[in-house]
This record gives sequence, C-alpha cells and structure tokens, in this order.
Amino acid sequence: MSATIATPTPSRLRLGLRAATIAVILLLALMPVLNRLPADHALHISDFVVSITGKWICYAILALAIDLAWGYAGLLSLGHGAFFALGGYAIGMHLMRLIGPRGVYGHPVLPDFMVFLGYTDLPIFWWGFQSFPYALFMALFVPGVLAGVVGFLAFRSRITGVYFSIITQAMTYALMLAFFRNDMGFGGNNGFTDFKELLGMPLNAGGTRAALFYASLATLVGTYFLCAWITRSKLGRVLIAVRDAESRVRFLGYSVTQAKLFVFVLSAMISGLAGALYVPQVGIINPGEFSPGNSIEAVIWVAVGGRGTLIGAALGAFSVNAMKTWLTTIAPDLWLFALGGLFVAVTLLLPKGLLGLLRGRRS
Amino acid sequence: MTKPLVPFSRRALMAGLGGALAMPAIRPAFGQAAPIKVGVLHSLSGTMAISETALRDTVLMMVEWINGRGGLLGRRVEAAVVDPASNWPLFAEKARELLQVAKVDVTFGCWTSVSRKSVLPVFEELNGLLFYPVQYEGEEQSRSIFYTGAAPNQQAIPAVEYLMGKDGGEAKRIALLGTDYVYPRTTNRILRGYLNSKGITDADIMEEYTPFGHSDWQGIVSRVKTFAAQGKKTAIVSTINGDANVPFYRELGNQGIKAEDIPCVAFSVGEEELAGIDARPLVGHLAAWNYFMSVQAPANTEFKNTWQAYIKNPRRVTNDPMEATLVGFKMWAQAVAQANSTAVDAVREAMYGQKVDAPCGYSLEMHRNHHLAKPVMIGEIQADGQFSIVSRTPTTIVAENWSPFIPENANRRRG
Amino acid sequence: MSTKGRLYLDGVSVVFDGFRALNNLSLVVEPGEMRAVIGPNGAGKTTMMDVITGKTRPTSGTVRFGDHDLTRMDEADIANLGIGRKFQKPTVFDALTVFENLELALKAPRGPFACLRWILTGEAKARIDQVMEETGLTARAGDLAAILSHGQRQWLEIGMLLMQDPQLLLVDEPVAGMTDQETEHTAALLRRIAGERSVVVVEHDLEFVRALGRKVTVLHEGTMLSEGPIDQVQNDPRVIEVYLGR
Amino acid sequence: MTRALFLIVLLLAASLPAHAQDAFLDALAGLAGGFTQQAEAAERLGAGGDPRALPVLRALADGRLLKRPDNTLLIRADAGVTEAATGAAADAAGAEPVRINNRVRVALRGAIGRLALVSPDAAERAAAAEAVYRTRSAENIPLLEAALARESVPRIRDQMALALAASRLVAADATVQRQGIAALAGAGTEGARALLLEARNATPALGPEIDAALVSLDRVIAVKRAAETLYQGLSLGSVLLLAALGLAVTFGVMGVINMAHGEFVMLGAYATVVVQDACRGIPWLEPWSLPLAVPAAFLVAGLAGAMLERGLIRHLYGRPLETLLMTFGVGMILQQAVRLAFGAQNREVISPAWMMGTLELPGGLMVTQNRLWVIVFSLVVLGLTIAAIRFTRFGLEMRAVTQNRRIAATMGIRTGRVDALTFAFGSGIAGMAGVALSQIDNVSPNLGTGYIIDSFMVVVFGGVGSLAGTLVGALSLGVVNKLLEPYAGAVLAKVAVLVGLMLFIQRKPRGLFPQKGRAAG
Repeated sequence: MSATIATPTPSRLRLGLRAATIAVILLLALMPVLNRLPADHALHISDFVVSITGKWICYAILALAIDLAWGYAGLLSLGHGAFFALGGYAIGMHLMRLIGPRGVYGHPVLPDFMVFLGYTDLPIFWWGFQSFPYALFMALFVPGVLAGVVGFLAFRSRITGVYFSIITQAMTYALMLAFFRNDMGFGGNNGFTDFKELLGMPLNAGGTRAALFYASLATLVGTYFLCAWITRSKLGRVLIAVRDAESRVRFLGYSVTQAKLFVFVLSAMISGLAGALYVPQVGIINPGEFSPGNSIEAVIWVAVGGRGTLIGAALGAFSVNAMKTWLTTIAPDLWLFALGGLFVAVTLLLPKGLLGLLRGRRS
Repeated sequence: MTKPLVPFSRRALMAGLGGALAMPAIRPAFGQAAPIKVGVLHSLSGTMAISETALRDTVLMMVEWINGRGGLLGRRVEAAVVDPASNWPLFAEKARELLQVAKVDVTFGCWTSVSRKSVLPVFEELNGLLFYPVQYEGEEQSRSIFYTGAAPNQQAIPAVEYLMGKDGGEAKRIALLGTDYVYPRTTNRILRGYLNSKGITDADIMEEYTPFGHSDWQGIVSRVKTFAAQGKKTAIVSTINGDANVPFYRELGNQGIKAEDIPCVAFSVGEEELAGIDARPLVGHLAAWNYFMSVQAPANTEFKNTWQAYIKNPRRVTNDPMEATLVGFKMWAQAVAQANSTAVDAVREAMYGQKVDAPCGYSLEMHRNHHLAKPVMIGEIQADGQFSIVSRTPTTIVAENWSPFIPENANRRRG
Repeated sequence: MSTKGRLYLDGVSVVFDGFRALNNLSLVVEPGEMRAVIGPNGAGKTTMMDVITGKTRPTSGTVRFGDHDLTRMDEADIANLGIGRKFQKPTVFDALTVFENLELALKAPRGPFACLRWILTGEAKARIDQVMEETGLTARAGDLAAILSHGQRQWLEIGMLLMQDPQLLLVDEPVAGMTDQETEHTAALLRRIAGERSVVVVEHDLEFVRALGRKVTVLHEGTMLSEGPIDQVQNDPRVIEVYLGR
Repeated sequence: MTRALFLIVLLLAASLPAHAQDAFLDALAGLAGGFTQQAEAAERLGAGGDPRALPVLRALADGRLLKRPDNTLLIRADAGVTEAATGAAADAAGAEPVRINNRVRVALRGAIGRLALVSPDAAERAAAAEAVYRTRSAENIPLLEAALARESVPRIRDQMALALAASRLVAADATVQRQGIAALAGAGTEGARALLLEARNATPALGPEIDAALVSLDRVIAVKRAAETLYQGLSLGSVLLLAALGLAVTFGVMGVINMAHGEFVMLGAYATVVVQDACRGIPWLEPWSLPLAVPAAFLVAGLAGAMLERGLIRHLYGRPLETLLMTFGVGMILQQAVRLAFGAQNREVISPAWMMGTLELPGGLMVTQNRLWVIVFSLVVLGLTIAAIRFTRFGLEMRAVTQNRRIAATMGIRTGRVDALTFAFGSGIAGMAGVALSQIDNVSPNLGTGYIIDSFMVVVFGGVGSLAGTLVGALSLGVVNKLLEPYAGAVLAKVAVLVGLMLFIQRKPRGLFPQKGRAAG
C-alpha cells in the first residue's frame, strides 16, 4: 500500500474518531441485549428505540452508498431511494410469498391484494421469490441492473453534474408513478404489509428483531470496510480524480465511463441491500419510498455528516433521523422548519458537514 | 455519538407532548392520578395534511370537552400528538412510539388505508387500541381497531341503488372513476359485482383509475362524455381521492356535464373538500356519506357549535370523518367509564354494544365486528358547498366488512 | 516508410455552428520529432489538439497515429495509444498528493477492477521517485497538489505526462504565466523529454520557441500558413502580415 | 299575524273564484310536495303553457321558491317576496326554501324550456332551445316549429332545429322520425349520436337509416376528437410551459438549480387567494380580482426570489449541487410556513364567469374556457419574458452578465444587482404561473411539488437557455402525453413520457435547441 506516502500520518483526531466509531458500534451491538433487561431496569432500552435504531442503521448503509457515489466520484444521484426501494420490494415479495395460506383469503399462493384484485395466477415476475437466496439476489441484482442501464446511457453520453441529478430524479419519479399503479402487480399504493415470518422466524418476535438488527449492523460495518477499501485503493483515487477533473482523467487513459459505472452500480447494489434489511424491520414497503423527496433527504444526510468521509455519511444519517424523530414528536407543526433550516445551514455554513466541523480547517 | 441513538430522554419527550397539547383555559381540579393518554396519529404535513389536520383538531376538541366535564374516571385526559408526515413507514414508527414511549391508552388516527395497514401489525403486537374514522374498502377486521367510518355496504351500494332508482335518474350505464389505490379498486370490484347482479353488464361499466393528486382530467372527462353518448342514461360513481376532486369537478363543470345529464356520486367528497371549490357549477351532483353537516339534529347543532367555537372560525365546516372521530371518542369514553379502566382488553369488551346519539341524528351502535351500524345518506351538492339530503335510510345498516360481492370471501378463513 | 508513431493529419476541418475552427489542415509529425506550433488567437491551435486527442470530432478529414484512425477512438483509448497531453491551464488533481497524481498517471492497467487490485510495487515506486526527481518535486511528494505553486503545477503535469510514457506529447502553452527562470527550466525539461518521443508544443512565446530551436508550423484561421525553421518562418511575409498586419 | 294572512288568503280565494279551478294553481300546489309530486307538477306547468308558471319554475330552479308551513309558496326576488299564486307581496317569515333533487331539476329544465321558447330575450330562447333539445318530447314538435318560424337569430335557429330533430326522433310517425334522423346526422356531436343510438334501440325498424346516419356522424366526431386531443395536449403543454418558464430563466439563463421553484408557483397561487379575498365584497372590483392577482403574484414571488438569491443562493454560485440541496430545504420551509399561515386545507379560488364553461369554436369544436385562457396566458407570459430579455435595458445587462460576468462588471454593470433581478424575474414568472394554476388545480401548500420535476424535464428537453426550446418542449410533451393517454392510461402515459425524455436527453444532452456557439461545444 502506498498509504504511508500517499496519505498523511493519521492525526490524533483521526485516531479519536476511529476509537469513537468502534465504541459506537460496540454500543449499538449492546442495544438488543439491553433490550432484554427487565423494563424497570435502569439500562433497559425499549423496543421502540431498538427498532428505530435498526431502521437508522439501514439508512446509514444507504448513506454510505450515496457517499461512495457522490462524495468520491461526484455522482449526485437523486434516485438512490429507488434502488433502496427496489431492494425493499424484492425482499417484500419474498415476505409476501411466505405468508402463504395465512392471508385473510387463505389463498395458498396469491397474496391478499392479488386475490381481491382478481388475479388468478401468480405473475411471472413473482416466480421464485419464495426462495430467500433468490430474493436476496434480486435485491442486489435489480438495483444493479437498473443502475447499470441508466448509468451506462448517462455516462456514455457524458451527462454530468445537475443533468445527471435530474435524470436520476426523473428515474425514481417514473418508478414511483409506475409502482403506484395497482396493475403493475406490486400492490399499488398499499405496497406490502402484514408480513409473518422470515427464514422460519416470526417477524414480531424479539429474537428475530435482534437478528435483523445484528444483520443490519454487520452489513453496515461490512459496507464501511468495503467502501473504505475501495476509496483507499487506486480506484478511489481515480474516482476522486474523476470527481474533480473528469476530462483530465480521460487524457490519462482511464475510461471515466467504466469507473463511474462501477461505482454507481456498486452503490445501487448496496442501497438495494439496505432496503432489503429495512423492509422486514419496518414491516411495510410501498411506492412512497420512491418519492423524489426521500432520495434528496438521503443525500442531505450525507451532506450534513460530511461528504467524502464515509464515517460522516453514517453520522449524518443517524443525526438527521434522530433529530427528525425527536422533532416530529415535540414540535409536530414546526419540525419542517428545523429540518429545512438544517439543510440550508449545512450547505451554506458547513460545506464539509459535521465531520468537517470536527476536523476544523485542515486544508 | 451515543446521544443521537437514544434521541430523547423521557422527560424531554413528555415536556414536548405537553407543549403540543391544547390546554383548556380553565382546568378543573383533578386528583393525583396520572392522566389518561390519548394518542393522535394524523399527518400534519405532506399530502394528507389537507384532510387529517381537521381530525387532529377534532380529537383535541374532544379532549378539551371531556376535561371540561371532569375528565374520565376522575383523571385528566391528555393528548399526545405526533406527525407521521404522510409517510407510511413513519406511521408504524410513530404508532410504536405512542404505544411504547408515550404509553397511550388509546389512539385516534390514520386516514388512508395504507397508513392503517402499516400500523395494524404494531397495534396487534403491542395490544393497542386504534380508532379509525374514515370510510374504507372493508375486507379487514382487527381486534385492535375500531372502525367508525363506513364499510362499502354502508356507502357505495346504497348510493348506486339510488342512482338506479327513479329519483336518481334510473342510470343504466355506470362510469367508475377512482384514484388508483386499494379503496377505489375494492369498492369498484364490489360495485361491479353488485351491478352485474342487477343486470348491468360489463359493457355498460367503464372503470378508470388515475394517480393521486391527478390534476389534468380533460381526457377522462371527454371519455366519459363519449361513454355516455351510447344512448343510455349514464351516471358517474367517483372514488376519486380528496385532492384530485377539485380539478375533476372543475373539468366536469367546464365541459358542461350537468347533474341533470350525468349525475356524479362521490364517496370521498365532503364539506371540507367542497370548501376549496366554487360549488355553483356542481349543484345536483351527489355524495354518499353517513353524516352531512346539514343534518337537522340537536346532537349535530351542538357538534357544529362546539367545533366552530373551538377552531375560532364560524365558517369552518364539519364532515363525516370528523363525526366518526367524535362518535369514536365518545364511545371510547363511555366504554372506559363502563369498564372503570383504560386497560385495552376491558375497554374492548365494553365497546361492544356501546351506543352514542350521534350528530347524524341516529343512535349508533358498535357491533362485535368492530364496525358501527350507520345510516346512509345521499346528499346533493348545493351552491353554498353544503349538501341537501335527498335520501336517507330509515334505520342504521350493519356493516358488512367482508363483502358478499367478493367471491373469495366465501373461502376466507374465519377468525 | 513505416507509419509507426507518426502523427498524420490530412484535410482536417472542424466546423462549430458554421464557424470553421480548422480548415483543411494537414500536418505530419514524424516519430521523435519536436514541433512547435504557433499562431495568433483563434488560429485553431487548441482545436487541433482537441482533434488529435479525441475531445473534438473533425467534421471531415483524416487523423491517424501510426495505423490507428484517431477519429474513431475516444480520449481514453487515444491516451492509451501513447498520446499524452498537457493542457494550457495546468490541470492536476488538487485533492490528491503529488505522489498520488503521478501514481495515477503511471502506465498500468486502467480498468476499474485492475485499479482496485493495484498494489504499488518497488519498481513503480522507483519510477515515480525518478520522475519526481526530474521535475524537482521530490520534497513535495506528500503535499496536496492544491497547494503547489503555479510553476510546480506545470511541472507536475509534465511529470504526469512522463509517467504515461507516451510516444507523442502534446504540450499547450507550457510557459504561460511563468517567470523567466521557470521558463528556462521548462524548456530544458521538454528538450530532455523529447528524446525518442514526438512532441508538439503550442506556444505564443516566440522566444521560447526559438529556445527550443526546432521546426515550426504557423497556423492561421484554422489552416497551415507556413512551416519551417524559426528564422525562415519569421521572415515569411504571410506570417508577418498575420502577426503584424492588423 | 297568522290569522291576518289567513284572512287575506280567504279573501283572495273568494275574489277569484274562476282561478281556483285553473290548471296553473292546481299544478302549483304540487311544487310544495315531495320530489315525485314536484316533478309531475313541473311537467304539468310546462305543458300548460301558462306564462305565470315561468317565474315560479325559475324561482324553484334557483332555490328562490319558499314554502310556508301552511304550504303557501312564495317567490323571493331582489324586489321583495311575493306570493307564487297571485303575485301579491308577502311576508317571508317562517318560510323555508323548497328543496329539489335532480329529478325535479330535469323536469324543471324541460318545463322552463318549453315556456321560454317564446321569450323576448334571445339568451333565454337559446337556453330554452338547449333545454328542449335535452328533454326531447314529441309534444314539443308543434311548439318548436312555431318558435323556429319566428326565430331570427341564426345561432338560436340552429339550436332549435336540432331540438326539433331530437323531438322528431321520438315521434310516433316514422316519416317524422326520418326527418329527425337526417337532421341529426349533420349535427356532428356526441349528443346527437347518443340520441340516434337510443332511437335505434327503441325503433329497430329505422335501423338502416340510423346506421347510415351514424357512419357520417362518426366521421365528423373522429375529426373532432382528434382536434380535442390536440387541444388537450396543448392545454397540458401550456401548463407545463408556465411552470417551466420561470425555471427557464433561473436555471436556463443563470444556471441556478432552484428546487423551491414549485413553492414560488405555490406562493403565486396563494397571492391569488389573498387578492381575491381582499376584493370580495367590493362589487366593482370582484370581476377584476384575477387580473389583479397577476401583478400581485409576480411581486410576491419575485420578492421572495430576490430575498432567496441575495440571502442564500449567491453564496453558492459555482456549486450547483449544493444550491439544489439548499433550495430543497427552503422549499420545505416555505411549504410549512404557508401551511401554518393559511391552513393545510385547499383554498377556494373563484373563477370569473368568463373563465367558466365551454366555448364553441368554428367547426363545432367545444373548448373549455379556463384552459383556453391558460393557453393564452402562457403565450402572453412567454412573449413578455422574451420581450423583457430582448428589448429592455435589464435584459441587456442580464445577457451581458450571463455571458461574461467579468467584462460586464468592468463595463459598470452591477452584477450582483442583475443576478438578484434576474432571479427575482424568474421567480416572479413562477408566481404568475401560480395564478393560472389556481384556476385548474388545488390551491394547497403542496401545489408546487407536483410540477417541479416536470418543469426541469421540460427545460432540459427544450435545451437549457432556450426559451423557444422551452415552448416547443412543453407543448410537444403535453401533446404526446395526451396522445398516449387513451391507450396507456394517465399514469403509464406519463411514465412513458418520462422514460422517453430520459432516453432523449441521453441521446441529445443539450436538448432540442442547444445553445449555439463554440463555447457550448
């Protein structure tokens, strides 16, 4: 590794950050355990806090994916919510298939919504989803293919900057409209709910919830290391170069299209995985997840935390969502002001995000 | 870094909830007992805020009302308001928060079916109690939910019956227009079954769906005109969702579709929706509900006066879901008093058979199927945005939440 | 005669919305030759570079490098053929260190997966160290490119060209904005690089061109006006007319 | 009091013994009954042809007919309250409006139509002809023939002829029916088609004639329908154009990505609401409230835009992606602010009479007035925008600054001011779009969100920086959308358009009308 020469020696701050991160991960890992303590125990953590944290972990994975594309390769996608949602839909289809004859109409194969919309057969694109590995594969594959197609067309025609943002936004918008249609066979506006089990475990059991929590946490840590490995490799430097001076990279003989495509597809697949972990935990997936506002919000988590820092992205996802949860409860009428104000303040005053604030003006 | 993960201490949360409360000016003295908590789970932002904020206000009004009468079981009633922001997964999260963190005794909330479907598993898992005040597609019955809005047989079928009768114009062709979500889809499926059973063939039924908030109705309204030009009396049955109605009715009016020629009966258009439209071109079009603001009944007069005083606006209207919220609240209060407890299981048991003299002018009873028996009223739109009631059932109708017109209900699992 | 490493432009025209940036331009640069291209503003010098490096597609004409038809290739492929380009405005990657900039330019597999697996070998490191030595940037290896001085940025970019080990170098106004001392240093650097490579230098500064002391091509209004040694070109009445006549 | 009234009634009854038996009063009593009785009474009054019936029936239709507890019917008019039976002044105390339903309304329309066919007022006769056309009863044939013979206004003659044809169609005599068929075949409307189909079901004997008539009718209708689709497409396009025009300035000319653009449109719509509320109750001002709202909306949104540009956006020039995120936050704030200030409910916007109903274009094409005005308005706004950029000092400075900021600054142009003005100008245009949108969409805090993506797509599709491109882009997208809609449905049509746009932009990233010049290359 060239790290010794290429990057400055880790500063005290960087070490501190690393230690803090490890501490946080350990604390997170403790949460389901504390949840098992009796309710009156001083260290008891309620189901609500555990489940909401599990959700935020999924958001943090999504934020890492966005940071990889935006913070490093400069691809501001306003459609990552679509990849997240597609991953969620893939696992949601699996969960729907697992309900089997336990639905209200007792149909052995068809989910309830198909029964009352008058379907007689399972649509072809639903085949195979009774298998968990297949569903998980699709949760990665479908977002990957979509990102591949959209990315290939866009990067080949050298669509960059805001144009790329607008196109990805239109992509998620079109998907949202399409998924809202009941005739698409994805449950329309209601999407999928009322899941029963996953991998043989009932979804509302504490043990399942803890398992999902740990799976998400492990994925978050794994994703972080994957992203860190990529960004520290030479590819990471190519991506930064692409972000800052795309055409110069071309004259060095690198295929910008390939580099971007690689990172965009990977980022989409990570987002799909995050969605797949998210859906069993929140118990619902519907086309609202495709709404363009969701994708923008996810980008803003990254901006708040500090783009191009990975840790910052995760930090942003946690802190913005924590703030949102807190504010929607204490100030239901005013929280949008606070959130909107935060976005304005961060972009205007903290271009490097919270992490940049910690690091001070280093460069 | 740990801070955000446990985002609020309980004390901060309670302080917040207190701030969100609408405190009555003069608080009657209450005992030392902890207050009874009422969760309010209605969207205050996002697309559904248009409809749901009025319901939040209705619950707050009822809380004030009951505290003014000395509270419940000698305890003060306190509202915990949250904003699920028209975001369905957020509904589930907020439901869990209300039940587990705020520890509410009962929750009033939800408007759309998807939000109800989203919170249903949470309420069932944590044995909570939800009062759902909006007419819906049926095909559901949860022990944790009391449905105080109409099931399809309490709204849709009587309305179509009216259209096909002499007073309604003896319609022989029906255009089913709806927003593309589960309520219109299911309702129209039930209606199609019903119409077929009345001898109206599929050739005489047009069915079309539009997305939420659809604003360009030109094409669909002209297609309805064409559909109507086949030499048979035609009527429109609209399950168009609230927001899209304004442009829809505008287009109807502008394209000169008069109620005399093609009457349109709607299931989601009430006084609140009409407040946003110039109703003059719409006179004679219809809506079917279980309550209209124009009902002449002492309970309704009281409701309207209390509401307009509470909201400090003498022109604010009342509507069906607000009435359903009020009925649900009163019933819950009666059940709590009867059970002498707020424990969910006891209250649930006490709810069955509970009766309330409702603003709709009838005494409504909660049945063991968790639905109210309700009267059905057909109203014609008046120039002032109110409804003139042109037909009403003589008695209340028991809800058929499992429609006999959906064949699969025959082999539905009981329980 | 072998065409290997030979740059060959024949009848190249580039039209932007009716404006002829290049007009039937023909030019041959033999392997190992160093050529200076001069001309007034808007003569088409930069457009010519763009055409050679694939940034701009010619409206008509032939552009070949060896046996390869450059009009059918994109920038990256052309770069990988061994054509390096230095821009008028120094463009280096500010967020990367000097070392990293050079490492990126080092001739090696360019695919994303290859980059992911890339490990800096001793040989590669030695090569980078050598180039840093040549460009006088050894002391700044770990500094971000953003904080280099103007001249250092130019040298870093030239260093990056060296790392690419190109057969043909296109250098656009390398000494613009440089102090005299820096200019001299740069000229020496370029002469040293030239060696077995072909070099095309675009320059305004006639003194610098004279210092290079090679064959000169004069462009005017997108077409070749004159070609030859600097003294001959300077006395060409057409050139005088273009440079002084207006 | 009651007794005095009773006495009067008694006296009147005694003084007019002959009238007590007359059909008018007989039928009149029915209007106080149930809906069925009311409908029958209205039909009888219409058939009776008594001119006294007309004001009563009109009053009933307009909700001005009152009923006292003793079932006496009163008419309320501007001049005061009179008794329906006698025309004598009366006291409205204790009286309530008589309620009717659709069935009664249908009967009333026919009855009023019959009675008003001979009205001296041309507008009334026209309405009557229309009403009789819809009622279509063979009994009306002689009446219509007589009215037609007297009628001098061509438009009303046509309408009457149509009504006559419709009435003949339901006659008992096949010859008369054939006359009706022939006349209706030339009417070229869907209404006529409906009548013919109905007659075909009723009298199968006339099948061949009717089928032949339908063929020629269908040909006309098909052409009309195509024209209608085109109109609908243009109308949708004009909405897109309005929504996108402001963006074409702020994004197209300045390169600022303003995600709060939709909220400026929304502000314009709310400005309309405020202006209308202010004008309410001032009779001479009320009809002008909508035109007055246009400058108001321009100023409100423009001011908001200027504040946004000076306060926030200018700090982010050169960082378009950050601008995008920041303005998204601004949009959230604006939405919630409006929600708190005006309530989450839809606000009522009144359409002036000249914007309601349909307009018949030459060739019998019916177009909705409000949409026609929106099309006209959008073109006017486009024209003004182009004029402002081309022909004013401000436009000149704006072009100078966007083309070369440094040189413009050295020539004494205060670039900061120009930036603010340009952004305010674009925002103001968005505000004017809000006035138009208030006439066809909901006025709610969410108004803007539905338009933002479409607007960006239109601007990019048309070519950033090209107003002509925005025009062509918006209109063609509208038309394509409407062409697809009957086949694919509203949603899929829109999805298809979006996907098509994405593909198009990837093929031609600079849009339909790319900016010219070497700098753009």
